[in-house]
Amino acid sequence: MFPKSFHIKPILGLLPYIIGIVALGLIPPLTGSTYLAYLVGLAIVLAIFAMGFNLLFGYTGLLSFGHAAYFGAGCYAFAMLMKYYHIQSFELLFLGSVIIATLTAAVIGYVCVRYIKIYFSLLTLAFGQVEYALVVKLYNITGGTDGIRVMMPTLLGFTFKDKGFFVTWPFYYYILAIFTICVIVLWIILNSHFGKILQAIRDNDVRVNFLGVSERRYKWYAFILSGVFCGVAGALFAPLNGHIGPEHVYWGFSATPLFIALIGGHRVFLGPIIGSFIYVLVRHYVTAFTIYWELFFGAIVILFTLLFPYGVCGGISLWLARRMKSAKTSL
Amino acid sequence: MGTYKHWREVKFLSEEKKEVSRRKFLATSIGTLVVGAVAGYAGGYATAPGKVVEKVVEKPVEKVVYKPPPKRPVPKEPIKLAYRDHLSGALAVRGEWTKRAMELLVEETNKEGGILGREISLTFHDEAIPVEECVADFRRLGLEAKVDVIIGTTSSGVALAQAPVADEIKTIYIIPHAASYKVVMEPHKYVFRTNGHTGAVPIAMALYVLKKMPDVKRVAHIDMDYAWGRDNWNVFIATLKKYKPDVEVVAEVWEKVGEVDHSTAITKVLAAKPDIVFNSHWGGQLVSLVRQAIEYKFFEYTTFVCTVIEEAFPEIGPDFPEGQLGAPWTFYWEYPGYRWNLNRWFVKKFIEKYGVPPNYPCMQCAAAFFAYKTAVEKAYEVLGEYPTKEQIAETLAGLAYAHPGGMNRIRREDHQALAPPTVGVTKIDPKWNMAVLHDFEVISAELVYPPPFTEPLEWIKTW
Amino acid sequence: MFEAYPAYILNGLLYASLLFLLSSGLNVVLGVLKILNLAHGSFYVLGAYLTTSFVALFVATGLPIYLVYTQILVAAAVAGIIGFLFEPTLLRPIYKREESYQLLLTFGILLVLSDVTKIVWGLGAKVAPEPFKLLGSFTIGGIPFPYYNLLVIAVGFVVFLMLWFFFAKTRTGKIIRATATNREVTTSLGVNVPRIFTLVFVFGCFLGGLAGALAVPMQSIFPGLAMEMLILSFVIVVIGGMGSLEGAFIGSIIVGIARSFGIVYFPEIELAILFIIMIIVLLVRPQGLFGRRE
Amino acid sequence: MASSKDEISKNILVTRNLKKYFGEVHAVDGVNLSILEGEVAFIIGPNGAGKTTFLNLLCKWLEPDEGKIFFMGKDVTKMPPYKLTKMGIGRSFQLVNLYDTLTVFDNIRVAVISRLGRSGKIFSLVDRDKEVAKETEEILKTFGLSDKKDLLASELPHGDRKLLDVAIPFALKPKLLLLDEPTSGVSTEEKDPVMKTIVSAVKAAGTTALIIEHDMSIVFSYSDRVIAMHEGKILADGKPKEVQENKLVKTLIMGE
Repeated sequence: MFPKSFHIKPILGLLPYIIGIVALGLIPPLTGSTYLAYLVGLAIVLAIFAMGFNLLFGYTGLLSFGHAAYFGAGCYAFAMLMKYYHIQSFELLFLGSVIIATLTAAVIGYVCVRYIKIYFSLLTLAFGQVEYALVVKLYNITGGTDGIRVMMPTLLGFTFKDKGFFVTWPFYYYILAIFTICVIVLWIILNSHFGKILQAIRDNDVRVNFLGVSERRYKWYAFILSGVFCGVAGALFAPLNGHIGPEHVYWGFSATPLFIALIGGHRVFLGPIIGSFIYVLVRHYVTAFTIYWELFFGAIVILFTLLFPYGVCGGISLWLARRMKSAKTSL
Repeated sequence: MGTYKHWREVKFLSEEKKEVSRRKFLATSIGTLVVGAVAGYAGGYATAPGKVVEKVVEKPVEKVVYKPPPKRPVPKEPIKLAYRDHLSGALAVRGEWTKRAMELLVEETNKEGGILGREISLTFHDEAIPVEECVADFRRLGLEAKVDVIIGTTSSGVALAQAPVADEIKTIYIIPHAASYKVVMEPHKYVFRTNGHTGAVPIAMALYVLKKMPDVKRVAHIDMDYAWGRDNWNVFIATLKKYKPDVEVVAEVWEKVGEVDHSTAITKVLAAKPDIVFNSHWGGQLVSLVRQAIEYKFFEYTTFVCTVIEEAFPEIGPDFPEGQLGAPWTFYWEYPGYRWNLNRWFVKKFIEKYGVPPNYPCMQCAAAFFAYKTAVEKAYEVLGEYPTKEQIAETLAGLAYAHPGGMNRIRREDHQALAPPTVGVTKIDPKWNMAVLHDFEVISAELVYPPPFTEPLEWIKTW
Repeated sequence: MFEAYPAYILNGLLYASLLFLLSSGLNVVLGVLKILNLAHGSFYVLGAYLTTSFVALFVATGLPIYLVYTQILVAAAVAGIIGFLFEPTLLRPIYKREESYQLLLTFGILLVLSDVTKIVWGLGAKVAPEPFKLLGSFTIGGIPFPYYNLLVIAVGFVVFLMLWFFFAKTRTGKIIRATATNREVTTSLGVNVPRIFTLVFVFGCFLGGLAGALAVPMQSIFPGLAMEMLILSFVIVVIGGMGSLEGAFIGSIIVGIARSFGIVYFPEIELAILFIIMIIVLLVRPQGLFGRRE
Repeated sequence: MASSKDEISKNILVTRNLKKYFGEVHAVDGVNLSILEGEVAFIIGPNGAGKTTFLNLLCKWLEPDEGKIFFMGKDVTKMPPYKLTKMGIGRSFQLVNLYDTLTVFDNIRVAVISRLGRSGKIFSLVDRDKEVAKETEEILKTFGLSDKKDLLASELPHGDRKLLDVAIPFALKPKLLLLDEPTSGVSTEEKDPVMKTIVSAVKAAGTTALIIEHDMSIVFSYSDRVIAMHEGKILADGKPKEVQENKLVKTLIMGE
């Protein structure tokens, strides 16, 4: 009853990925527009976040409702380390944020992986909301609903004054570099022995125990890995956006990676990446022109779940597979 | 209409900062003659907008004969004004009102030739989207749509996020509503706030309570459990305790934003038998709190002290209990006894168009709108050519201007408008079939605004 | 201090009754259709908004004021009918699909409905005070307590009894429970399962609308409450046990009383108290108080 | 009959007074059984005799209420399923549930990865692992699934799905293989070839096997030993011939 899975052998090898990264790299020189650089940067950050989320959802079959908690942990770690410990170097802050986000994911994950299906989702939701309540309540540390302002960190020791320049050039390429590394690392993980076991867990988690693999421990490893990617996304997002607040921990924000994964195609490696770009661009121009953006977005979600359940990339892969007949293909 | 007491000392608009002792203010009943000065000065200075302004400005102010520079032509294309507010979600309650106010202001001003003959094109943008979308949209307005001025923002979190971006995109950003004192704790070249903040209005409220009920002892409070509610309460109780150390806090309730069931909160507060109950709720949450409190006969047992009381007037209508203390946060549409042209003009037009008097979010919009309009006109006078964004920003810093809600002086250091808060007591007005504030007082800005960049609680300690 | 205890307990029961009514709709749909309807909060909001319009219209007609309570049921019924628009068209095609698709589809409905209410009823807060004001209040332990609240507590209890009786004793109730346990077998017995599903979904929306209709006279309704109400119904359904009505009823009472005394003695806790209870239950008894282990 | 210490060490599997209740139903009611290395034993008995429950207890799908299980001389009663599998017990499922969205090749490969203890390797591309690929190809060949290796498990005909369901635990090279009705749902003429493939593979690898089967002709043609169960107890246990003649077995199971 479910669509054909996708043999991981990409159609044209690594070509589409290289073209994509190069194209993104050309945006600042060609357009020079701070605004577009900011938008693409945001899309990349959300792509990393969605890739981390999809490692659990699309590849291990675990639907988490509280993933904003780990993204938010990354953001707040970055902001608070900068504010209270006066660390300026991005690299140090980045490391600290990723570690703290991963620890949060590890602790919450350890408890949540004991449960299956809807219990797992609701437990992650509950933990996410407790973190949200903490962030709002400890308002003399976290600034509560006013949030915390994030200054410009130093990149590789260089300090910058003009935020416009910072976003368009140095930090843009920094994000692009980290994004490329994340894509490569995730691609290797998903095609590794561990990745194959995760996909087995997705299809039939109980039977995996009878292969000699502890289903619970491997789900936990997947949860921690997902936390790493969320931490990376959170750490990149804080300086890019310049300000973080409790809405980045609220469960409403946890729906974003689910949107992105399902629009892009959660059973395809490229799905969350393409989905994120579509999401950011569509969302952005819709909110600019109408106050009824929720109606527009609700309609898109209903359309995709009914007509394109495999998402954009899933649909394209299926179409290509049918036309190529022989090899099972995938983007 | 209630009696209106004259204030004895003219405090306002004197440039040098004379240290005013609060004790003297309380001992000699009502302090500064603010509204009177405002009315007198404003009346002469700027009546209806547009045509009258030119006449007044030409009259040379100083003794030295001042010959204005030759006027270069004003650019033709319209001034792009972007207004941003919560037009969806829980805060949309105000969106509806502020949208009306802005449409009216722009429409009327355009009828009279806009600003210096340039027509204003107004666009609306929703801020009830995740903050990073808000910030991205804010950038788009500045960089891509190249708007002249952005007025708006209700939530302090969003204002704090967008303030640094305004300097980045070099676009004037006037904040009419977001009221956290933190918004102006850091200097921003292009950011201005034209209404009172959480460090000032609760002090005014406390001073008014001390004056109205000198023997208050038992105090309770119900507040929203986020920065807004916390700041309001902490500043209010600190001021109260400064003057009456024996004041006792008998019951505390922190409600989550969006809470709809207040029955337990009301019961807890009533059980503690307080003299007054402080509250800083607003929007739908205030409406449901007052609605439930009425049925719990809350107002027969204690008195309500609410910093944003006017928000509930239209929805509750004639049921609103009389004799409750409150503030419309900073500006009120009706100054009994003293009405000046701008106030009369705006209220008349508003009632003509919508059949309802403008509530405080509308007055806050008007305060922001006239700040920009006056700054542009003044800069044009001085420069003789249409001012650039940077020049308008410099004019705005330190600008003293009149607007339908009163008189504002934007402080040069932190661009915070020293808008004197108004406080009063509720009374049902048969004309509007809803509650209004009467027995009115305007509390001088020097008494309530902390000096630039200082925490209000620290400032209160220094009294 | 103790003379206020009866008032706190009554307030606790009031909140419990609202919670039960709110979550019963979600519970019924979850129990039978195995769908977690994320749009359930929107039907609470719809019920409330419809009540404000109907009560205003009714008051204008000048009919004897005591009939205004009929408007609450009318509003809830209309909310149910609106539910009818969504089930056959959008939900039926995806019953066989993976669980995440059902969640996402109902999330889409939540977004659409939240804007529809904004277009129809505008952005301001709406109230329907007449039913609340009419009954006045009495004092208990020196603290006033409105009669209307007693009415809401009573309705909560009555609805629980009716639901329990319907599912335990009546024929259709048993058929619906059979469909819930095993769709294929019930279909083979000649039961028109799709029609049962539509009926159950509409009934769930009706219950959600009823909660909103009953609550709005005491409170007010403004945009953005759909998500808040959804989370509240989640908490109760989890504590009580998926699809278990007794669980939701007992769970609502526990949460209602706990919140009431929580506010009195630990004012800081109000924001997180629901989620802490939810986590404790999920850790100790994941299937909830009365649920069955899958 | 109390089994002595040496009996535990000699036999690959020993159960002592194993019990499992579902409410008042005594699915498994005190079973004492010893299985020798390399034996292919069949379990027969009417539906509800407790055969599947017994199997589920051995591989710890279900926790026993009473009694002990010894595997290769060690007490494994309290051991979680994945540890037990690592020690060498593999099992298939009566209701086939495979990794439906993975290819046939991957279904086997997952088992091989786990057997070689490489499931934890994160930074090594599994497609490049020659050893895993070779071993998977072997298993596919022994079970005659090589030509269908790129199909998805969900696309296989029922017979092949059954074979794949047995091939997966077999790929773990277990010491003891538990098979729950490997030929159920397979058409009668196909039943024999399927069982022949399974038993020959098991015999070739020298694996001990415990197979639940209803078709008596298959049972008596392939088994070294037959165990008859009835209402949670062992009715008869021995050579196929002996069990076939046993009066009790005849009346209660054969229904003659």
